[in-house]
Amino acid sequence: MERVVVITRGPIETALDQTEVRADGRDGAWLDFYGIVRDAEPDGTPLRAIEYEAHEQMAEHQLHLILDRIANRHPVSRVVLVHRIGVVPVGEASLLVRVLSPHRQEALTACAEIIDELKQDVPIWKHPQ
Amino acid sequence: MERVVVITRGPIETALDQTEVRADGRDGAWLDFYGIVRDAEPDGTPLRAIEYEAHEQMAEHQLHLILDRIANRHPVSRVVLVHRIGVVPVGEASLLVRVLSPHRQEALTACAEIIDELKQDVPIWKHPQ
Amino acid sequence: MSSSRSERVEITVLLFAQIRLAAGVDRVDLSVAGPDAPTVKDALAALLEKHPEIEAHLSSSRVAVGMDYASLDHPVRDGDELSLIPPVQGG
Amino acid sequence: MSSSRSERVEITVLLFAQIRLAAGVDRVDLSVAGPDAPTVKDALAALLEKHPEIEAHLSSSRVAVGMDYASLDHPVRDGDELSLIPPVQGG
Repeated sequence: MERVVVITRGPIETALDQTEVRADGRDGAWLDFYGIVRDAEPDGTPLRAIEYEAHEQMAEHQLHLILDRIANRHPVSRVVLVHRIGVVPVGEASLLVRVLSPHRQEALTACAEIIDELKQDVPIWKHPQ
Repeated sequence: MERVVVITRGPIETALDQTEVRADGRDGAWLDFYGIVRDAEPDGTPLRAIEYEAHEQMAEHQLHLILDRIANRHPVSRVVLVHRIGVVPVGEASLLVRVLSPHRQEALTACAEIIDELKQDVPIWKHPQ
Repeated sequence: MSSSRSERVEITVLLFAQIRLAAGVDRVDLSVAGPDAPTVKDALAALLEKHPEIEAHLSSSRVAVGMDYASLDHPVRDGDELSLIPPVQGG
Repeated sequence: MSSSRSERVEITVLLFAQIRLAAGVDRVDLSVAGPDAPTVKDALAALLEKHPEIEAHLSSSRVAVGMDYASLDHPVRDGDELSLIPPVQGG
């Protein structure tokens, strides 16, 4: 499984522009999941932005551990994982998970599991603003 | 649930360029699934392209029925569904399913169900080339 | 026979994919009569009479009346457009 | 006491999020000794002695040694960098 893991302080799109990923002939599924900063907290408190704090080096390491496990569990060809940190304004993406695989089921399953495990293990914290 | 359904003979990207979809402040998840033409049939026979034949009017109607059911089952904000027909070369997308929703689980579930039901009910057929 | 509610309707059936290729045409105009008001089942019987070469495909196919899937006992009315839908393969 | 394998190690603990805010610092240098070779548990005890104000956060937090999560009985060695990880919220 090819992989790219990026933790960036700029927009996700800028990091993606520097990441050449192409489907090869066996990839029938290309999945992009963007996590976007919502305009309110679950309790309704309005938000302008979220500042993400990270243990950057450990976060990157933990993301790689997650992708090691994903590669063992699912026939996935390529994963791109970008987490933005610092201040992310409402409506902008804090997370991209891109999965390419031969068939759709493993892309959808791998994407869901990557996000679940990220929310469990990756040392990143939110400061609502 | 807002929705856009397009059946097109051109590239998916061209159809998307004409489709203004924006997350609103409650959307925390943006999911794009692309179905891509693979370079071989399941039995290994090499492919150059797939020609998709459709009952276009009925296909569009059936896609809307699928989205009616999705809207009843899942709190999803917006769906864009583009199916390309005619000759689609290997490596190009034949399908886009875009789902925006407050949380990731419903986007992933809705996307999987839309594709499952599409493959069950929408009158489109493949001619390998 | 004078008590029969038999009636005759003119319909069109659209053919797709392997059924279209087997029949060599993509639409068939039919005149259909049934013992009662004619149904999808009667339409298929009339279609098979004209195109017996598609018989092998029928068991795996569904029928739509207009743009909606319909059962065999669904009535067909004058001017209806039916579609014979072999297993679909979109995506 | 002469038979004790007690040793003393110098470590650093990184603090994040609510723990960092409660302590007012993002790193703490500690000298840790244990009854046996010192462990994560001993490091936390030494940290609490220096920063009792973070006690309320400890039960919900995990500890990493280097970049990997570690259990309370994981040994700490001279020069180790530990991180105190309150519940994470990425995504």
